[in-house]
This record gives sequence, structure tokens and C-alpha cells, in this order.
Amino acid sequence: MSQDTSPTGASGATGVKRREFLKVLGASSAALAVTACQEETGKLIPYLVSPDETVPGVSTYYATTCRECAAACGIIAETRDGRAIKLEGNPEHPLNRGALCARGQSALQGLYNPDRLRTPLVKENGAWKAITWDDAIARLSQQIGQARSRGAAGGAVFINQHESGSFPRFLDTWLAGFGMPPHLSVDAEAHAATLEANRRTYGVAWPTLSFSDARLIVSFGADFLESWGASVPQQLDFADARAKLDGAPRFVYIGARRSLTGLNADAWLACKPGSELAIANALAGKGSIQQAATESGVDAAALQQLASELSAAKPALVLSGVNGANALDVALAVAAINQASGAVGTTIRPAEPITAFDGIATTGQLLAAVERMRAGQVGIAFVRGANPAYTLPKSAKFADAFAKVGYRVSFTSYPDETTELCDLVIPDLHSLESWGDAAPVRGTIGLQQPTMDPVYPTLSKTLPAALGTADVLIQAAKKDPASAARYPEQDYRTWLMAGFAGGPRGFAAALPKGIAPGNLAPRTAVAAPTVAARAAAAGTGPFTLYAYTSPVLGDGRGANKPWLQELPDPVTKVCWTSWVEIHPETAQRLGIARGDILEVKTDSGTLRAPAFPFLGIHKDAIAIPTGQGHRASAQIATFDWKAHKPGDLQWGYGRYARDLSINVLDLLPVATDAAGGAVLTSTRASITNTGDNMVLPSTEGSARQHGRGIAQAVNAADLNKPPKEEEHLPGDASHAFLPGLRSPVAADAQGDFGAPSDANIGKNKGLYDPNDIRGMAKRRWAMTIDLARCTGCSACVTACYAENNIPTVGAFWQNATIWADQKPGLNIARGREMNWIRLERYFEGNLDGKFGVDFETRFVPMLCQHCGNAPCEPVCPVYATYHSPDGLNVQVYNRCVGTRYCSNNCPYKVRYFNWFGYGESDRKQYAFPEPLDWQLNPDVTVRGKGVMEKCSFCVQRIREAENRAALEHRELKPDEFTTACAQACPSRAIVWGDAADPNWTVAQRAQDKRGYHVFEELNTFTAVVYLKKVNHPATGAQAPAAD
Amino acid sequence: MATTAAPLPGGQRPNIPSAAVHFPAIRDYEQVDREIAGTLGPSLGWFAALGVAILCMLIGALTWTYQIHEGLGAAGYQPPVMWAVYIVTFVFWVGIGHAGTLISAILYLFRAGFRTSIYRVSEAMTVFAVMTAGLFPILHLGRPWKFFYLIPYPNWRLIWPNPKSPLVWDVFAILTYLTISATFLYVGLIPDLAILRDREKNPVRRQILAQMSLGWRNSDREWRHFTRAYLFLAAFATPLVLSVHSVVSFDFAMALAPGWHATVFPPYFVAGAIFSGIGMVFTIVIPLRKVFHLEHYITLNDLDAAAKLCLFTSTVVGLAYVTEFQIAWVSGNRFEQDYFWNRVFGQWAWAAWIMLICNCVIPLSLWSQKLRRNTKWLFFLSLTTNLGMWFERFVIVEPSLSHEFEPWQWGGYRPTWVDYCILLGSFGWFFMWFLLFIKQLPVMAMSEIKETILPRMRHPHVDESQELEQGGYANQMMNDPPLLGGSH
Amino acid sequence: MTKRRKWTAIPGLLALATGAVILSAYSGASSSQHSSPVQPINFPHPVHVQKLGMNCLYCHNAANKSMDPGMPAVSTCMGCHNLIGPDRPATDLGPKRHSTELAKLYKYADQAAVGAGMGPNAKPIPWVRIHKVPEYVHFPHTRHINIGVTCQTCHGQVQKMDRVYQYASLNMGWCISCHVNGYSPKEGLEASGYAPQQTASATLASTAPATLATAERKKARYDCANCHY
Amino acid sequence: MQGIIGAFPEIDCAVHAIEALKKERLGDLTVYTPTPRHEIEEVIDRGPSRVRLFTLIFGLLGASFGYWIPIWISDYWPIIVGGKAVITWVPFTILCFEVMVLIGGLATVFAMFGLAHIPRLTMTVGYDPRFSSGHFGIWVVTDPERTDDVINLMKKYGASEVRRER
Repeated sequence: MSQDTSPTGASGATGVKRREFLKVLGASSAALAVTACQEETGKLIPYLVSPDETVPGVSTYYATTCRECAAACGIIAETRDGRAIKLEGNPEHPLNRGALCARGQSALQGLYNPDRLRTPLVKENGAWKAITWDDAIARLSQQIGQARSRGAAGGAVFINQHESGSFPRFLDTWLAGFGMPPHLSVDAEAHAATLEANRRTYGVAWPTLSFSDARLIVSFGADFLESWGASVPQQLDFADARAKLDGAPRFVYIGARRSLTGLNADAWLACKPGSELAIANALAGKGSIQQAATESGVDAAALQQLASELSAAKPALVLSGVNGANALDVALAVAAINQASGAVGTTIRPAEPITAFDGIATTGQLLAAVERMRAGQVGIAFVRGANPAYTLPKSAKFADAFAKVGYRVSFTSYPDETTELCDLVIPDLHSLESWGDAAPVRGTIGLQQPTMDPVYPTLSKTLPAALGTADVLIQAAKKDPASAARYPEQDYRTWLMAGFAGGPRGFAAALPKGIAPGNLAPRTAVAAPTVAARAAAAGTGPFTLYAYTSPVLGDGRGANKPWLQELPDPVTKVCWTSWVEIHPETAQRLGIARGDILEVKTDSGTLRAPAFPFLGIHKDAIAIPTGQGHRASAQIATFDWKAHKPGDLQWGYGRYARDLSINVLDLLPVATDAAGGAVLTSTRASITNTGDNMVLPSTEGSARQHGRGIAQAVNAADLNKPPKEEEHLPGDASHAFLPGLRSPVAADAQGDFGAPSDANIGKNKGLYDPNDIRGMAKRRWAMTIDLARCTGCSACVTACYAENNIPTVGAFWQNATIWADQKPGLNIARGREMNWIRLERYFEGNLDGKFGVDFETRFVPMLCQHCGNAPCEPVCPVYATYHSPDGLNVQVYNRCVGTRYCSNNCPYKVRYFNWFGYGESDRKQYAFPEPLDWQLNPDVTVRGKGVMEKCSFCVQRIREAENRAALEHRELKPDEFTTACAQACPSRAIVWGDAADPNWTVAQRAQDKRGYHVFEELNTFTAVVYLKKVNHPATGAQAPAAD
Repeated sequence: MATTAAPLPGGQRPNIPSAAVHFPAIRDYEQVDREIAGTLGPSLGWFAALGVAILCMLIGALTWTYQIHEGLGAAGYQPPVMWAVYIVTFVFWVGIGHAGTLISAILYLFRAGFRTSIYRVSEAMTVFAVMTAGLFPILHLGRPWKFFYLIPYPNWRLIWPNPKSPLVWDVFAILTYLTISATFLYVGLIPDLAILRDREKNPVRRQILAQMSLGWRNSDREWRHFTRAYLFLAAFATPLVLSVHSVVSFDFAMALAPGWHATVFPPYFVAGAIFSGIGMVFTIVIPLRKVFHLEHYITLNDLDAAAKLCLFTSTVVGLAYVTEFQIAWVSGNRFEQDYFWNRVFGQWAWAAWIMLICNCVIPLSLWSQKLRRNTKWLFFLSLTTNLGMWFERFVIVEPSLSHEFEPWQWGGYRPTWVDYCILLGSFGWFFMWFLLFIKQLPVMAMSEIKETILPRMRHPHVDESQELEQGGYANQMMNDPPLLGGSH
Repeated sequence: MTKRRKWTAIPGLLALATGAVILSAYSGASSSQHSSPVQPINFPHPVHVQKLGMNCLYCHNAANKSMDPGMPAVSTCMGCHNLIGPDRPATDLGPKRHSTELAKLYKYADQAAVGAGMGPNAKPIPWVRIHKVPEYVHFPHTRHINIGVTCQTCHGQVQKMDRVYQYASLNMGWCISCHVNGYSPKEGLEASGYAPQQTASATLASTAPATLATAERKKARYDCANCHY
Repeated sequence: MQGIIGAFPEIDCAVHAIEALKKERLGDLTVYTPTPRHEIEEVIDRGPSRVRLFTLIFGLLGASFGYWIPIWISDYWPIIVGGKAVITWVPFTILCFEVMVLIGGLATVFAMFGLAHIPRLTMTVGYDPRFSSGHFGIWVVTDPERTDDVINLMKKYGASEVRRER
């Protein structure tokens, strides 16, 4: 809601604090299932002035823009009683078309992060002091004034987390107004080499890549499903391409490490790290296959095959995401291949570029600025969002250089490493609280609007309650008579609207959709000093250290969000720690077992981390992800939930991130490639087994299926062959979902209720009667999951956490009190994670663990199958779980006594138990420390300790839709609504709906010939139909047997 | 008969290895009263033992309070292992209980003489064991304070428990079992209470005993109905004891998990229960007869006979193990096969082999009569039996859960101190009751023992017909070899 | 040696004890029924509803479109009471009078005088909650209102209550009996305490009085997952 | 009520005394034995106990009640679990059995109490503590003028002690 219509009760100055009345209004259902029926009835605190567009208890939706990465997808924020409670993709948005990745979902936990800085801070002789906003702005303008009078303005440095849109332009003009140089727009996740190569070859920073038009996809370490480019749109398009089944492009991945993207490839060419260039040249015809084979250690035949495929397949799509010293050369070579193969214009479309990455300053430029700081040439420095103290290698000695700066101002609202080094901290508003815009793709403007009042308003009489950095800058400018004239606008919002093409009216008109046609005025051309490549000695050691950007935590931004910490890495399924990937063969040779603590040593440093034997890493390489290892430079006691008071400073990026494992960048030398991008994969390292061992916090039980047919696959060639007869299993009788409980296999077991035959017509079967007027049994809610589309990105998992108030259990203090270990992820290590939907990752082939490239990976989202004949139901002594007439397997939390028999009897093991009071605010294991609990979904009960819980097929959404339909006196419309996981899925693998009604998509999908039920032989007749994965083996070659 | 009524020279207590005369060293009724009533009354050692038991019980109680406050997570559960030590111990104690009912009821129907001396102890053991077992289903609940949801009582929610759930069957079975065995114990006690009442000098104690004995007078009318009722109770308890452990086994057999879903479970569990129960009887009785100097009541013949029962049940259990494996083998069911392999040669081998050795190998020693009559060996064997049977339940519960259908969710299990303390507490609780029992109430049914010995007669040499009439019952009791017992 | 002694009959006592336990368990219903807490402002429903004929939905305006009936914002009160102040001059309505309750309202609204409008330091009124179902119960007001259930069916004849109290027990059995046996519009109408011609004013007007009187019982879903999720 | 009580240390004497008393019709007898003895039962023969009747009847009642509970529960709130029919007799048989044992067993005991007149509210005349330990006792209720015969008879058959009681 915009500020003028906001409840004035919000301003904490007045008697009742916003959060209090929100608790009673919205979060009332966020109480516990355990609370006795004898309620102590609380206070009912109404609005003071009721906001006109909100109805208490009914959600309002705002279209805005995601700022979690540079891509700037469009999102819809669901707000209830003035609080954002859920983020979903904006279907209208050209970039993400309604999908949203896990990191985007987690923006909420950035918004409500308990360790967010609540007031401006100033460091006075080493100690931090909270100050008022007026004071902060006064100090800021005073410092600027001094800097100018000292003539230090020219040397000022403003490091801003890269974001597209008008803000960079605004910032530059503001800086210019004080005679300061343009700001550095940094993004540690951006891939400089690719951007540079694109600019040189196609003239744009990032052309649209069309996977669905390609006949062949070759990727040189370009992880387009995770950290390379705009992952969500790429994933959408990739999934669409794969969904063409036998018409789908074959995908070959070349690199030393088989990343999530690599695991989705049909073939993997495991080349030595750094030898990609040779292969690229060979494919480009600039070098001989033989030489490339010897250089890269890849089988020549495979290369020859690839070359011929490449020449045959037109158009192909070849991508480069190499992070080695020669990154730019590889990128250019690859670009050359594309040009040669006529991909430009078909699979690569410079005409419709993604503009979100324009104007990113390279690491090289940042390092140059750091050198200027070290030389003492910088009088004043500003940081906003970016965290160079963490994202630059330790060997860059950022801290020392930064200490030489005259005055340091941070506009970051999290207690991260860089902010801790500053003198003045003026917290920024979260993107969900503030105004802005973005330039996702050419021709479209993404709009960003506040979805709620600020969590921590400026309790100031003179200032507005919400004050973003831009507003602060304006206020500061106003304080200065010289520059005041330049800012007639009262705040950034008015500035934005004034600058908007359609003017304020047009802006307001475009807001509801969240996007507007047109292009933003470009940022005044930055004379970016092109920095020469900084080579660094590779050092010595038997292994190449392969540092890579974590798909979950990114460059470390995600580390303070428990959802992301708890989200298992899609490849290794490890969470709450870093790890060292090493090939099983090598591990065996060195006597290293899973979880052994390895000491990794490079010329730049030494670190200790647990080993993770992984089939998908070259045997001469070890890999470590970024994102963990946040540290506070000040000495802080480990987080103590009892002693902690709200607002205590949790330096080191907050309680959830601090002191977790290691930051791999500490092992890297300062090196950039020709494009100025950081070099991550060209350092040699040696490892020694320290002998210590830890149980990896991993959700993985066995990585093999043991032939149990959970994740089934079929070769594209065999798609149209009739199924072999012996594969015909009882549960597989049909995928026809009939109303209510009825089902081909379940009918007999279900007696009268299962199959209303003529014999028992007229018997009162109550709600279970399909003809019952209350109409519940008309529906059979069901789901299909297309494994050919699923990439294992795990966005669905986080979506489920957000929708269903699932607690995170991995923080070190969330264990028992007396004589219990307090290790991060311990509960996960003990299998106590609560992920209602989990992503299972099964390997096929390479059983012996010897180094080899022909193994296949299958991802299976596993959730409650809502069986027609559910084994969990009859064993519950108290009917806490039963089968509802509309085909749900219901879990009634408040009836559950916690015998856990249901879980024992569940073949899919998708039931999760509240071992501790994760939902009870007075307990140390509490998972939602204020204000994280503001995010809780009021429609879903927060489970108390001792209660079983599981996927409910988002029953709250079903009821909401039914209520809406009843209110409008109509039936449910097909595909009117869907579950959180299906909604979020960036590869559209999950489809959900009423399978008893042929008009719903799921009803048609369930009939697919690839469809199967997991454990059909158990005769559970699940409501979830999986569609077999489709493999594309090289012509002639045969993929691992599909079972 | 005259010979038996005459005192043996020297008055020593021979344990002649013959069952022809059941209690050779007991001369008359008064001696029975004297000696057995003599065991009553606290002693210093008893107080010490009781103190230890209560201490253990308190440790368990405190741990439970902590667990309730903290949540079940305090125990060592590691999903998918959702049931662990508590359920294992539950089944263990229920099993213990069964031997008691077997001895007091089934052997009563079979007229097995050797039961007379040990049935009171074992029946008491049953009651206390079931009292202990009954705690665990509540104790392992996530929300123990809601346990009453399982009881079908009219409530304002208008909702009821699920009669299709094995756990509800448990509720019925356990409660019935507890009630019936407690009743059985008490009914058997009534005449003895009357005896104590009549011997008691202290008016207060006398008053209490008088009330407890319900004014029993040994009149012919009382005896007449008493004997019938006792018989019928035994007749009820017999199928009950079989049903209860079958129901307990249904907790597993009704489930889908590999290794649980087996039809062999009911007989297998009942046999196991009796095996473990006899074990516990030995553990209790052997020290008891020593401390209370009751060797001439609980004769080696009795122990010998019980040992044979022990041997028999152990072979039945062994057979059940073999059957399980054979079924898994011939079924061709990959889930079952994987599971059983993992159980015996995989991650759970250590537990499985403890079980096999204790339950199938060591009891084989009982083929030797020398060992059957060696109390020290029997005592040692009883301990291994208890251990082995506890591990049998462990091996049934953990490996199945940790190695089910979903490979992704395979796991392991390690108990924490909470599990151990509560296990300890359960033993404390059991022995607390038992110790309180043995010093307040006669550990042997005096009136029943009197049945088996000859009353005084003025004219021992009477004509044949009368002799048969008079000595009829006693004669039968003496000459019939006890069931499975009495080597001649 | 004759003994005459009295014996106590223990079994009888045991029987009594068991019976008591069962009864107490049975009567374990929501005992907050009939509770009638003191409110910060003693809001006179009778005056507003009966005398002025206001509709429940005027103040509880979300009841027919949300789970949550909604409590009136202070601004809603001040909509009228901006002009109707604590001190009533002598009019044909009656003699001059000072209303302490209205004075309290003005304090909350931080309003100085009649017509002055709300002040900067206005605070919401912390009403004491009376009707409350446990948090794990999701009760959609909209479904009930739109099917024609009169407010009074569950809340009692608030229009006649000088101080509102909890009318129904609000325990599960109470909900279920209505869901299973069905809601009778006729009884609901009687419960509302309004003659058919009046219903339009104070109960919901979605269904005409005539049809209310004749319509048959409306059975509802009694599936657990309707309310518990 | 008055009568004679006699204590017999030996069983054969007691048996003979009872036979004689019955023959003489000297009033109705109550015999005390420390433990049930067939000899005694035979001489006074009172026929079989009626406890069995109660056992049977209440056993059957219990069985039907045991079926009724789950059936009523399931039918009262028809909820489908595991796709099973709402009323399934197989599992209900288990409850049936348990309840049968429970009610039948308790009924047996209470029937025994009732028939044997226990708990006795009063300890009537004509009992001696010795009867619970070693002695056999005979209690004859008879009218005053025949007491001497009884006493003599008991003495004759070797009662260790004979006593008038009222």
C-alpha cells in the first residue's frame, strides 16, 4: 500500500505498535496447534483509519520487481493486513513469466530478517551508537560538505550493488552534483567475460538465448540454470525445449565440474580445468581434435562426435561460462562458433537483448578503486548493498585499503562485513518497501513499489516513515543550499514519477501490472577505465581449485536467510556448510571418506572443510562453493537466543550466516581475466586429510535407486514404442482419476464409498458420495510432475516453506538443551529437516565410483502422494490423518498426538515431525524470531512440538478458492488456482488441479504415456503422476538403462 | 503316603531329583504358613534394594519431564527411524508379562505341578511388567498430555478414536490384560490374606488385612465358588495372553514396512514373549529362593521344568527367525531382501548377532540336565535371555524403519542419554513395585501349596477305597509328572 | 471367641470415582461461555442496532467478504461521532446529558471538540476479544453470512446485550451438530429475535425473509479439513 | 443364632463327623478347610457352582458390546482411512474379543463374590483362626435342646475342641 493510505497505527510513536495489532489481526492463526482449546482470548486491536483497499483477512496483491539478483524479474507480492507474506512470479512479466527462483522467494526473509539494522548507526571511537534519522542525515551532509571543502569529492568512491533502472542514473547525477565521479555498479555474480564477449560480438551485453530453437546445446561451463545470466527465463526456455521430447535439443556440457546445469546435460565432457579453450578452438576448426583431446584429457572420439554433431545440428547454441584466466578467449572462441553456425538471430537474438546486465563494473574496476583507497586517494566512500569486503579475495586486502579512506558511509541494511568497516550506517529500505524501476529487457520497464510500510520506520516527526537511500540522498542534498535547488522533489518516488515517460499518471496506471512498455533513459556513459588482466601465479599443488558461485547462496547474499541456508544444494544436497567436492576415485586413493575434514592449501591461504565425494568433478580438481564463511571482524560471542535482545548488532552478516564454514575466496589470489572478471578456477591447491570427521548436514540417504524405479527415464528413441508387458504393474492400471476416492485400483478396497455401483445407489455415503449436494467428492485433487522438464533447481522447496510456515531447523541453537551438540545443521544431519517437498537426486551408472563421464542424474520432487489407499491413514489411532472426500490425504495437526506411526507406514517417507517447539516463540528452537514471524501465512496453522505434518496440497488455497467461488455464486474454474510449488516452478514441471474434471490441465497431463506412479506395486494409488524423464543419448550410443 | 508324612531323618532339606513327591520336605499345613509368612517383614538389604530401585525410577521420571518440556527431539530419533527405544522397551515389558500369565493360568489348566510354587511371583511380575509397559506408549507420544485422545470416551468434540488402528487395539488389549491379570492375582491372594489376617497380632495391620481379605472364612461355600471362578479366570486369561501379544505384534505386522509386514509375527511374538518371560522369572526367582530360603518350595524340579519351557520357546523363536529369512528369500521381493541383508550383514549386524546368539545359541545349553539344574547357569542364562529379547525387538524396529522403500530416506539411529535414562527408569519402576510386593504379601500361594500336600490323618492305614478318595487329589498331584517336567 | 466387625464397601467408591472422571471429561467444553469482559468503552449495541437500526455489517464490514469479520476503525466511529459528542444538548431526543463513554471515545480519537476531527495522537481502541475459536480452527465468516446464517445464531442477540457476552460454547461439538444436522433458516430467524419484516435491517438481507421462513435445513460439510489446516 | 463349633486337627475325623452329623440331621453345617479338599466337598456334596452361568452370559454380552463400540464409532462419523470400508468386521473382532474377556472375567469374579457372600459385612459367629492354617472346622446351627448330642458326636469323632457359640 502506498504511504498515504497506510494505517497510521503503524507509526510506532503512537500507543499501539504496528506489530502488536498485526499480531491480533493477521497473525492470529500463526499460533500453535498445541494451544489448548481453552484459549485465553487476547485483545482485538482494529485499524485506526482503515486502509481503503484492504479487507482484514483478505490478501492484497502488488506487482513489483525482484532485486535479489541483477536480472530483476517481476514478482507479485501477496500482502495480508499490511504485511507481505508471499512472493510469486509476475505472469505478465516478459522475463520470468510467473516463475520465481528460490532466491527470489527468499527476499521476504531479507525483508523480515531479524538482524536487519533498525536504525542508523555511527561508529564513535570504535563503538557503535544508534542515532536518529535526522541526526544521520545531518552527519551525512556534513561529511559530504567537508569532503567537498577538502577537495576530496573528486576522489570519492560509491560502490553500489548493481541494479538496472533509473537509480544508477539518479545516483550519478547526485554524485555529479557534489563533484563526485560516477558510482561503481558491481555484481560479484556477473560473468564479465561473457558480457565482454557479447558486447564485442553481438553489440549487446546479453542477447536473448533461445534454447527451444536450438537443435544442439553445448555449454562450456555456462551454468545457465543457476548462476550464469538470468537463470529463471533461461530455465523456462530450456524446460520448454526439453519438453519437445524427441524433438528436443541434445545438450552437451563441457567442464571440469558437472554443475546442476551439467547434471541436466545428456553428455558430459570432463576436460581438465582450463583446457576449455583448446576444445573450443578445435570445435571452431582453429585446432586439431587430437591436440585438444590430449590437452583436455577428453576422449578424442567423443570430441570428434561432438564436432560432427555440431556441424550437423543447425542451429546450435554454444555457451561459455568459463571462469579461468582465459575466460575471455574461450567466450570469444565460442562466439565465433555461434557466428559460424548461423546461430546469431535464431538461437541467439541480439535484437531482443536482456538489458538487466548493462553497465556492470567488473571486478577489475573495483580492484582499481581499492588500489586508489590503499593509496589514500579516497576521501570519502559510500557502499550500498555490495559487500566487497567479502566478495573480494582476502588477498585483495580490502579491509586495509578501506581503512585508509577518510570517511566511510554504508547504505546497507544488513550487518555485513563491509558495513562493519564503515563509520556511518544509514540502513536502506528493502526493495519490497521502496520505490524504483528496472530495465529487464529492451522495450519493457519493470516497476518497483512498496508492498507494505517499512518494518522499521523512521520514528521521526519531521521525516517520512519510509526513507530509502535515494530519499536520504535527496534529504542530504536539500540540507546543502547549493544543491537543494536541484531537488525540488520531496522524495525519490516523485522524482521517479516525474521522470517516467507517461508522467505520474502513467506511472500510477502502469503500477498494477508492474511493467510498462518503453525504455529507461540510459545511465550517462561511464568512462569505465578498462583494466588490464591481472595474472596471478597458479601456484603449486596436485589439484586445481574450482571455486564456483553457489546456486543457492549466490555470492554470499543468501547466507543470512534461513530458507536458503536450509535449502539443500541442488547438486550435493548439503546445507548449512561449505564442502570440498572431490572425485570418489581420488578420495579412495587418498583415503578420504565423506565428511572427512580436509585442509585445502593454496599459495593464498589454508582452509578446512568437509569432503564430499562427487562423481561429477574431474579427478584432478576439487571444487568449493562460495557463499558461506561470513565473519565479523569485531569479536562477537556466538549467538545466544536467551541473551539476545531485538536490535542487537549481529555483525558477520547476522546470526544465520556468521561463522558458518569457510569462504573459498580466501584461497584465491587477486586475479582477473582480460575482461576484468575474477578468476576462480585457475589456482592449484593441495589437500591433506586432517583426520577429523563430521556428519555432513545432507538430506541425502542413498544416492542410488537400487532399481526401485522412483525416477524413471526413457530414451527419446523409445518414446513411441509400446510399453513392454511385464512392466505393467497393478497400480498402473490407469491414470484415470475418478471423482472422490474412486480409482481403478482402489475401488475394491473402498467398498461402497470407493465405487458407488448400482447395488448401493441410494445408500447415504455422506460427503464421500459424488452426488452429495455438498459436492466435495466431485473433485480429486492431483498433480503431475514432468521429469523431462524438472531441472532440480529446488525453487518449489522454498516456495513450500514460504507458503506453509515450515520451520527451518538447521541453526546450531535449534537442538536440545542438556548435553546436546550445538552444531549448525545438526538436525539436518539427523534427518530432521521439514521439507514437505524435497528434491531427490539419483545417480545412474558409474556404480564403481571410478572416474567416468557416462553417468546420468535424475531429479525427483518427492512430496506427499495423497494416496487413494494411503497406508498412513488406517494406522493413526485418532483419525488425525484420513482421506477427505476431495481426494486429499489430510493431516489434522490439533488432533495429532504424535505416535508417528503414519510416518513409519509411509512408503514415500514424506511425513515430518516437530521434534522441538519450532513454532513456539518462547523456545530456543523457535524458527521465526521476530520479525520473521511477520511472514507467517495466516491461513496455515503453525505447528507446535510433537505434531506430525506434511504436504497438504495447499489445502488453504483450495478453501480460499472455494470461499471465493461461493462468494461469487459460481463453480471453480479450471486451473483457477494452483499450489505454491506448481506456481513457483521455473521449468513448469509441476501441474496441479482437479484430475476428476477433464477441463483441468492436470487431468490431461495425467493421461500422458510417460506417466507412472512411484511404487505402483504397493497399490497405494497415488494422486501424483510422474512423467518419465527423456534422455537424448548420442546417436549410436545408449544411455544407462531406464528403470 | 505314610512315608511322605513322616519326617526325614536329620530334618535336612534334600532336593531329590524326582517329582514323585512334590514337596518332600514339607510336613504339614502349619509349616507352610510359618515358613512363607516368615518371609514377610522388611530387612535392611531390602530397604537398600528398594532405595536403589526408587532412585532409578526417579531418574527416569525426571528425564521424562525434561523430554516433555523439550520435545521428543531430546531423544535420539533420526527420521525415518520414528520409533526407537521406547517402543522396543514397551514390547519388551509386555513380553515379560506373558510368562506370568502363562505360568499362573495356562499351566493351571494343564495341572502342571511345578507352577504352584512360582506362580504367585510370576503373576505379580506380570502385573508390574504390564504396568511398566503401559507407560511407554504414552511416553513415546509427541504430545503425551493428549494421550486420552486414544480412549473412547464420550467427549464434547463428538469425535472418537480410530478402531481400525492397531494402536487402539493396543489400548484395549493392554488395559484388559492389566485388569484381568491384576484381578487374577488378587483373587488368588484372598485366602492367603485370610491366613495372614488370622496370624496377625497387630490390630491395625489385622484390620487392614481383614478388609483386603474381604472377610474370607475358608468355608466350604466359599471354596466351592472360588475354585470355579478361579478356573474360569484361568480359562479367560489363557486366550488373552495369546491375543495380547498378537495384538502387539499387529503394530508391526499391519504396517507396510519391509520386515514388519509378515504373517508369522503373532506366533513369533507370543513365543518370544514367553521365552523372555521365563527368563525374567528365573532372574527373579533364583535370587528369591536363595534369600528367602525357599529351596524346598521352589525345587530344582520346578526350575528344571521351567528351563525346558525356556528351551522350547527359544527353538520356536529361532524357527521364526529362519522363516522370516526364508520368506524374504523366496518372495523375490527386492525390498524385503535388501532389508534382511542389511539387517544381518549390513549396518545392523551387531544388534542382529547379539539377538541370535542370546536367543538361539545360548539356550541350546539347556539340553543338558546338569545345566538345567545349575541355578548359577540358569541365572546367567536368564540375563542373556533378557538382553537377547530386548535386542530382538530392537532388531525388529530399527532396521526396518531405517531401510524402507525410499532409498533417499535411508538412515541410521543412535540413542541419546534421554533414551538410556528412561530405559533405566522403567527397570527402577518395575523393581520398586516388585520389592514392595515381596515383603508385604506372600510370595507363594499358601493355600494352593497346602492343596498339594497331605493333611494330617488319625488313621493313615484305611481301606483302599477310602485312601483313593482321601488322597485322591493329592495323589494325582504328586504322581503326575509336571508338564514337561519331572525326569524319572 | 466371637468377632463382630464392620467392613467397608470399597468397590462402590471406585465406581463413583470412575463415573466422576468420565463426567468431568465429558463436560470439558469451552468454559469461556457466558464470559462477558469489561470493554474499554462500554459500547451500547442496543442503541445502535435497535434504536438506530444499524446493520451489523456497517461496523463489522468484512464479515460477508472475509474470514475475519473486522472490527470498526476508530475513524468509522468518528464518522458519526465527529458530530455526536459526549455532551448532548437538550433536544427532542431528551434532556441535556454527558456521556462518559463518548468522552472515552474522544480521548482515543484524540478529538478536542465536536466537529474538530481526529487528532495526531489518536490510538486504536483495544477491545477485549470475546468470541474466539482456537487458532487451528479456520472459521470463514463469509461462507456463513452468505448462506444466510444470521449473526445471532452464533453470537446471540447482541442487539439486546448491554454488555456483549459469549453466547455459544464455540466448542467443536457445537459446530458439528449444526454442520451435520443442517442450519434451519427458520430457527436462525427466530434466534435473530427479529420479526421477518425487520430482518432486512439487522440480519443479512441476502435472502428475503419469506424464503428464510420456508427454506429447509442447509446441511454443511463436516470434513475435518474444512476448518483444520 | 446359636450353634456348636468344633475343630478337627485331622481330616479323616472331620469327614466322618460330617457324615454322622448329616445322618443325624442335627442342623445345617458349615465346614471350614484351610484348602479345598475333595473329600469334604464329596461328603457335604452341594452340587456344582453357578458361577459358570454368569461367566457365559456376561461373556456373550461383552462380546456383543465389543462389536458395538467400533461399529457405532465408525458409523457415527464415517471417515475413510486407507480406502477401507467404513465398517470392517475383521479388525473389530479384536476389540470384540478383548471386551469379552474384560467383562466376562470381571463378571466371573463378582459372581463369585456374590454367591460366596463376600465381601462379608460382618464376621459372624462360628469361626476360628485355626481354620485358615491347619484345622478343619465344623459349625452346626442347631436348636438348644440338641446341642449336647452334637457336642458328644463331635467329641466322639475326635474333635480337638468343641464350643458353644451364640
